Amino acid sequence: MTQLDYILQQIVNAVSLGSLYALVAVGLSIVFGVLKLTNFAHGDVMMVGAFGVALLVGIGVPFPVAVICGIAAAAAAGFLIERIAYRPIRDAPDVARLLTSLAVTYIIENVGILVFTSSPRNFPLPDILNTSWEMSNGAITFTSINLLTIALTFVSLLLLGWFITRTTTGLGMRAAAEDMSAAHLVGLNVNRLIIVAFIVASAYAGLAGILWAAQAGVVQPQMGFTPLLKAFVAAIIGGFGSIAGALVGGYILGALEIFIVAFLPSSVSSYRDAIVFAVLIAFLLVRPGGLLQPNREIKL
Amino acid sequence: MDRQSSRVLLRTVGLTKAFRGLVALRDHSIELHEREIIGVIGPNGSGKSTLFNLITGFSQPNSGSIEMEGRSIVGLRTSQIVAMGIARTFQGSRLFGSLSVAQNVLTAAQLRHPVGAADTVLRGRRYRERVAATRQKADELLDLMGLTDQAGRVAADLPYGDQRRLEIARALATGPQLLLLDEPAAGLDSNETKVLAALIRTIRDRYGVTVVVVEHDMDLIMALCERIQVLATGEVICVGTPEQVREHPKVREAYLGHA
Amino acid sequence: ADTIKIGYPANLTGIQASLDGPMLNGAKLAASEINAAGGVLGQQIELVIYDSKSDSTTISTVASQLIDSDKVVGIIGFADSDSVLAIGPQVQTAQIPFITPGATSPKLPSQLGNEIFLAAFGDNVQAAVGAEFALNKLNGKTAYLLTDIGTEYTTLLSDYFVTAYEHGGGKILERDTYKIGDKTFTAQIAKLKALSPQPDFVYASSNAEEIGLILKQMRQAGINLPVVGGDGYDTPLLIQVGGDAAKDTYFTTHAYIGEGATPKVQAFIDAYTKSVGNAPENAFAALGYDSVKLMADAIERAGAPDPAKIRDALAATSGLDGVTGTITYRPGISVPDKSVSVIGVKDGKLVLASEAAPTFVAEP
Amino acid sequence: MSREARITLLVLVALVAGAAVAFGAPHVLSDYFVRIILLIALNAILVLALSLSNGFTGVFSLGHVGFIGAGAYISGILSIPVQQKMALLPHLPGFLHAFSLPFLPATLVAGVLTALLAVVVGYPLMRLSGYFVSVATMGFLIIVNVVLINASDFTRGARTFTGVPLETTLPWVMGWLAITVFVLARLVYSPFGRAMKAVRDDTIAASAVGIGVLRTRLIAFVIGAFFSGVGGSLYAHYLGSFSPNTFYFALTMSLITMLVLGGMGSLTGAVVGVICVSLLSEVLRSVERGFTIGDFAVPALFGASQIVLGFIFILVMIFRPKGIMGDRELTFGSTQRSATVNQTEERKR
Amino acid sequence: MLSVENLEVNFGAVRALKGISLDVHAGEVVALVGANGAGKSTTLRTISGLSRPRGGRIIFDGKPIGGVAPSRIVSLGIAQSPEGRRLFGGLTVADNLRLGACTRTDKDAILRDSERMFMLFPILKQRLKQLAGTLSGGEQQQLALARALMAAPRLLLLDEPSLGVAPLLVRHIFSALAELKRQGMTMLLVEQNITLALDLADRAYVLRTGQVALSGRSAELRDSERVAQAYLGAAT
Ligand SMILES: Nc1ncnc2c1ncn2[C@@H]1O[C@H](COP(=O)(O)OP(=O)(O)OP(=O)(O)O)[C@@H](O)[C@H]1O
Ligand SMILES: Nc1ncnc2c1ncn2[C@@H]1O[C@H](COP(=O)(O)OP(=O)(O)OP(=O)(O)O)[C@@H](O)[C@H]1O
Ligand SMILES: [Mg+2]
Ligand SMILES: [Mg+2]
Repeated sequence: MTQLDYILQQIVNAVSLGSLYALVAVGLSIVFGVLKLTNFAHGDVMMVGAFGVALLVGIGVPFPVAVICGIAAAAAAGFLIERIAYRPIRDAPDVARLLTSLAVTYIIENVGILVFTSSPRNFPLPDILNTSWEMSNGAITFTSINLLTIALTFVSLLLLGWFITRTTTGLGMRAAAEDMSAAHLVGLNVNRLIIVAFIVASAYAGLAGILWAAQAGVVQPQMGFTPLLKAFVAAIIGGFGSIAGALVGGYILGALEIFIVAFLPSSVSSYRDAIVFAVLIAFLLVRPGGLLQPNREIKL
Repeated sequence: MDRQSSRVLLRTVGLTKAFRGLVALRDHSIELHEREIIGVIGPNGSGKSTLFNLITGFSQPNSGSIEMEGRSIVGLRTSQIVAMGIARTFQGSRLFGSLSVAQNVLTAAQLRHPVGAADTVLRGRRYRERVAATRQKADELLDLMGLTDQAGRVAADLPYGDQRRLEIARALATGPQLLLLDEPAAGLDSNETKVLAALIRTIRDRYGVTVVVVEHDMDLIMALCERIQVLATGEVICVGTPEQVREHPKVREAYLGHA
Repeated sequence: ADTIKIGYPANLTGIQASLDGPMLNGAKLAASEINAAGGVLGQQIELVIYDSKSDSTTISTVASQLIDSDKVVGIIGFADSDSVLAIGPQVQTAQIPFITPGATSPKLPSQLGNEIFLAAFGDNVQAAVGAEFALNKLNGKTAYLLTDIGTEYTTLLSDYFVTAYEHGGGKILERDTYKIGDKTFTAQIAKLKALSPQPDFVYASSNAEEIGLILKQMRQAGINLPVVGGDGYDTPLLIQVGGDAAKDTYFTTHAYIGEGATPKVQAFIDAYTKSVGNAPENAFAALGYDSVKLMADAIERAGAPDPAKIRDALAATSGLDGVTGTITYRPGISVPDKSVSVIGVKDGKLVLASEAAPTFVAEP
Repeated sequence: MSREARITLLVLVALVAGAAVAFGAPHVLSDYFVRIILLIALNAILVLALSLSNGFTGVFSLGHVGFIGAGAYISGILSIPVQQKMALLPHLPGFLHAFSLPFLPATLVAGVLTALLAVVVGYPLMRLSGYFVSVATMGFLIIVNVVLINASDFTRGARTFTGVPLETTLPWVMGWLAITVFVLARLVYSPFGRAMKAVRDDTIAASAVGIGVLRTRLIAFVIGAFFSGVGGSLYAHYLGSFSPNTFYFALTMSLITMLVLGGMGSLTGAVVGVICVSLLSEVLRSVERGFTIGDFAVPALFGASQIVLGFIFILVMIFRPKGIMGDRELTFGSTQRSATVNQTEERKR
Repeated sequence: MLSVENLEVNFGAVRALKGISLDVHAGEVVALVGANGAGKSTTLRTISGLSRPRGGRIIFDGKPIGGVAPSRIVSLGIAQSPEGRRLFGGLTVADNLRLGACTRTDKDAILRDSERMFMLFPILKQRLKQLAGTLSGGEQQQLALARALMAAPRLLLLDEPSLGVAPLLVRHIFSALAELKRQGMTMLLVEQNITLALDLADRAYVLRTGQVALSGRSAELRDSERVAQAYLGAAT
């Protein structure tokens, strides 16, 4: 194995991890973009998607069908959460909404534990997705699920990018995020926008949850927390609420995590998470509005 | 008033500010004398608010200098500049919305009567004296601005006119030598505007401050200002007395129109 | 009192739940078997159960509830040393005998006091067995060590392994770390793959959630070295998640719960399946079961539900035949001498690779 | 009665009541209830410390638990008896081996060192605003966790840190709580307090009246860190043993829940939040074990308490979006409006 | 076209509107004047559906619209250029204009209308890509007006369109409004500059502390001592 192979392998690893983070971060960013709400329940919606697939495949539903149902279940969960928990307090202070989303998390996770116990269960993956591919005489390897993750991330984010920047609904979402009452005033149907945003974000969460579980091999009621954390960080690096920012943030985070382990001695790389965050904080100090947000001068 | 003999309080020389290609202010120079009331007028987007932002340290000039009593203030933090005696109001008000009217003014008045952390916790005589001094200053200004009745209300709930007056009271409470007012009469009805003009003059007389007024209400400007500077697309097109400015052809063309 | 109360705090929610849950099921099974057979000292036993929520503060509150309000005569609980250390001081002060079914840090009794008993072997013992197995059976003279630095169990296990392995003449070529909750190990694996020469085997000190995944990603990267580890592997996830990748994997554990298990173990599997609805999730189920039997045995021998007597009886336990092996406490030592099973994976099934007591054990 | 006088009186009465509870409760109540009271008081210290920046200054920190952890470990290392230090922390630098501090000095040192840490951390971080400061402070929490795990010479790494003498008794905690309330009440209702609220409402306007935004935030952050460090030390001497994960996200979430539920702009609100959440979760924890009413037996449903708590939180937020106390202080007979958190629709831009 | 009957609005304990009645007929410009805090903006906000009336009725085209969702009201043909401008500060000028037309689907007409806006307010064309929040105060006011017009409303609600606008431009805007009026646009105008307002309007209502103090044709009200009295409340 040559030095170059080693570097290439680590780049492959970084891209596939980054894709996963990006996918989660984008969903989080959509909701934040419209509601200025850090939706802690996003991780749990991921869990719903992944659990749905695991259960359906368990009773014999073909994998692709199960995936579609899982995504649909996640979208439905997002819809319900918005209607039941978030809508009544839409005008409440940010922290109240933050606490509500935390409460939703408590509820979903503990219901999950009551019903399914917290023991991890196997996430069944068809063999084609488990096969690994080789390059450079086996020096560089990657699996189908890696490839699929990368491809899906790209395709779905292109779609989303188009949706947000080119359609009136997308523009409306950004407008509602800027000023809810002004959005009412120009005739935007804000309720509908928010529901659409939640459904889209939750479908993303479902997909991300399934891919996450496919990588992890297991599902568990509390599985949503780690991805939520990573996505939160990725979204902030890029500038919260910006889709492109979430994408870039996801890849930066993935690359940092892989490269720190790959190129630093293990006595240093055991500080991985600390280094990641030190870099992140340094980022924020240089660009206090996030990576893609140019340092705009305030207008008074 | 003999301007030549009175001291220059603030001087800008060659001040230029561009926002990514758009030059908002170009080569601006002015001398502000003590106890003067100066108007700065000009079409929308001519750089008036930008000038205030530069003076108060909210943005940094690309070139040029700003001197307060001979000391350069470019690069200082806003809070330092305020401490040196420059206060401002904002176009469209920026009050501490959750604080009461009195607290808005107190927050500014405490600048001249600082108490340390240890004093705050122990609350000795010095603390009580300074707090009392702060309160006295605030009460005086609330009274001057006719806000005493509203003192307990939350600032965000005030009618617009009262908000504008509160903002002036708050700026004054920092004990400035130079007061910059950005469109203080915007949204006021004609009666209130007249009251405001009288107030501004009272402020100058009582506290000896220099006042710069940016305003589109020509009646106010003409009635109030001793000197007026006119900007258009970031450049100074003329400076003079109200009469000189009113008749200046460039001003009529760019700003007043030929009515 | 008409029942003998035994305290049972368990982390039924929170991060420890996947271990404490099955353990509680095993414990309840044992209690109902004992009661069906007439109880202890002619009285029924009652497990007083609280959810301590994987939280040290709640554990200390629960402890005072058990000791003060419920007046239990003994307490059983926890699969992790953190929780045992959290409850220990109170148990010790109140002089209530305490058995931990699942915590395997051999230092616990010396850290906390004479009321604390382990039902499982110490990590030093299983690490030593693992090291000797690798040296002798796998002929592994050089090793790569991967450690989860996020939990006490895995860090401690690694330390004991290194001591025993190097004592036996092995050489650690390289070490790397990850943190519990990680899902991607590709960076570490690529690093391992780039090692030259390659080690003879990998010792991965891991918890249940990660090991299947580590194996899978390792095999996918083309690394086919044998992998050795501890009882953290002992859940169905190893094979479910690892699949084919779990081949050539060996781990030390409490009992062999699989096809061709001893009749005693098989009987437990059947009873558990009948009462819970699924096969035992992991060896902690069996440890929970054994711990209740251990406590009941001690109460019986103490002759009265009196904590001090129970403690003494517990310390004198000898040859108690449990599902997870025979429990005997040597005088003054509250960690049992139990034999360690080494389990290997063959054709997607668990098989007993060896059963041994180590020749050299690191100091706790 | 003037507000000042009312607040002073409130503090005095609270002190007397606190002292009565502190010294009386252990004689009257069982160990279990004493522990509940102790934990409420301890968490009140932590939530109050948090409220200074999160509630009054508008810097929503997710990192205070990092200070609590730092305080716990610092005071733990300082106060383990010398004989045990050798066994538990063999690699500790020599000078630390030589001595061990009693509870009070160890707690003070923990508070001071934590405050110093906050100066270093806060100086860059307090420049950030909004979500960015939240995620940056969360980063600090994660860094603390990683350092605690890796600096095993000092902290035993992920292994449980143990051997800390159990010295945290109710009088100690009540005493510290009194000091915390006293200092915070004086800070919050003072010119400095006004500056904090001004910074929270509008940083631009605040600097325009001469308030140093960075300085104000930093002071609030550091004082909060001091009391967090003290609280951490109390925690350490309460639990006796703990690990890096004791001071991580779970504790962060629970403190934030208490703060928001009680009301972010109110000191008494913070305390009310702690009391409500603590009592509620204790009651629910007992209920979820199952009970029988007559012939009707409700089986044990472990985890149900969290679910019910979740629903209660949502309901509180729907009906009292600013928390139970909102921005009012509980004073005699009347509630005193101290400062509204600005949330009229008009100002939401 | 629009008829407001006995409208009451409260903010907590503050009674902002205490029973206001007014009519706007098709093709007419009606001015709403009054001292600060009289309730002018609140009236407009309530018509647009942003504040809920506590009592009274709002009837547009014969149908009651009190309590109807604001987006519905825009679709029905009522657009507002609000107090404080309420632009989408983080979006560009172009996006703000696009959003103004978000209830419309007639692409060609939208395009034509935006050309018209650029004629009316040339600065907007130069600043299409600039973020609305960084425009100067007066530029923002122009954008707010243009955004409201982009909805092609049948009834235009204007809250102090001259606020912060330079004199020359004020005249420009008011002549533009006069042009719109000639084309048949119906307007309800809130304005502090009474002279300008009465010049443009056919009729006017003077509000004082949440009530109609005076109303009549502009010509009658102009130079009337009664207006000043109504303002100051000297009559009571
Ligand atoms: N932060 C900024 N970014 C980009 N452009 C800006 C920024 N601030 C101001 N500008 C531009 O600079 C020019 C001058 O703005 P300024 O606010 O100084 O005008 P003004 O004279 O105060 O106008 P008005 O009377 O309308 O308030 C305007 O064209 C404005 O769009
Ligand atoms: N959101 C609110 N909360 C509380 N009071 C309010 C609110 N909005 C308006 N008010 C009060 O309602 C009254 C009417 O306000 P409104 O804004 O309608 O006046 P206006 O006639 O438009 O005045 P201006 O000329 O200053 O714009 C005022 O007393 C104001 O203080
Ligand atoms: Mg301006
Ligand atoms: Mg108005």
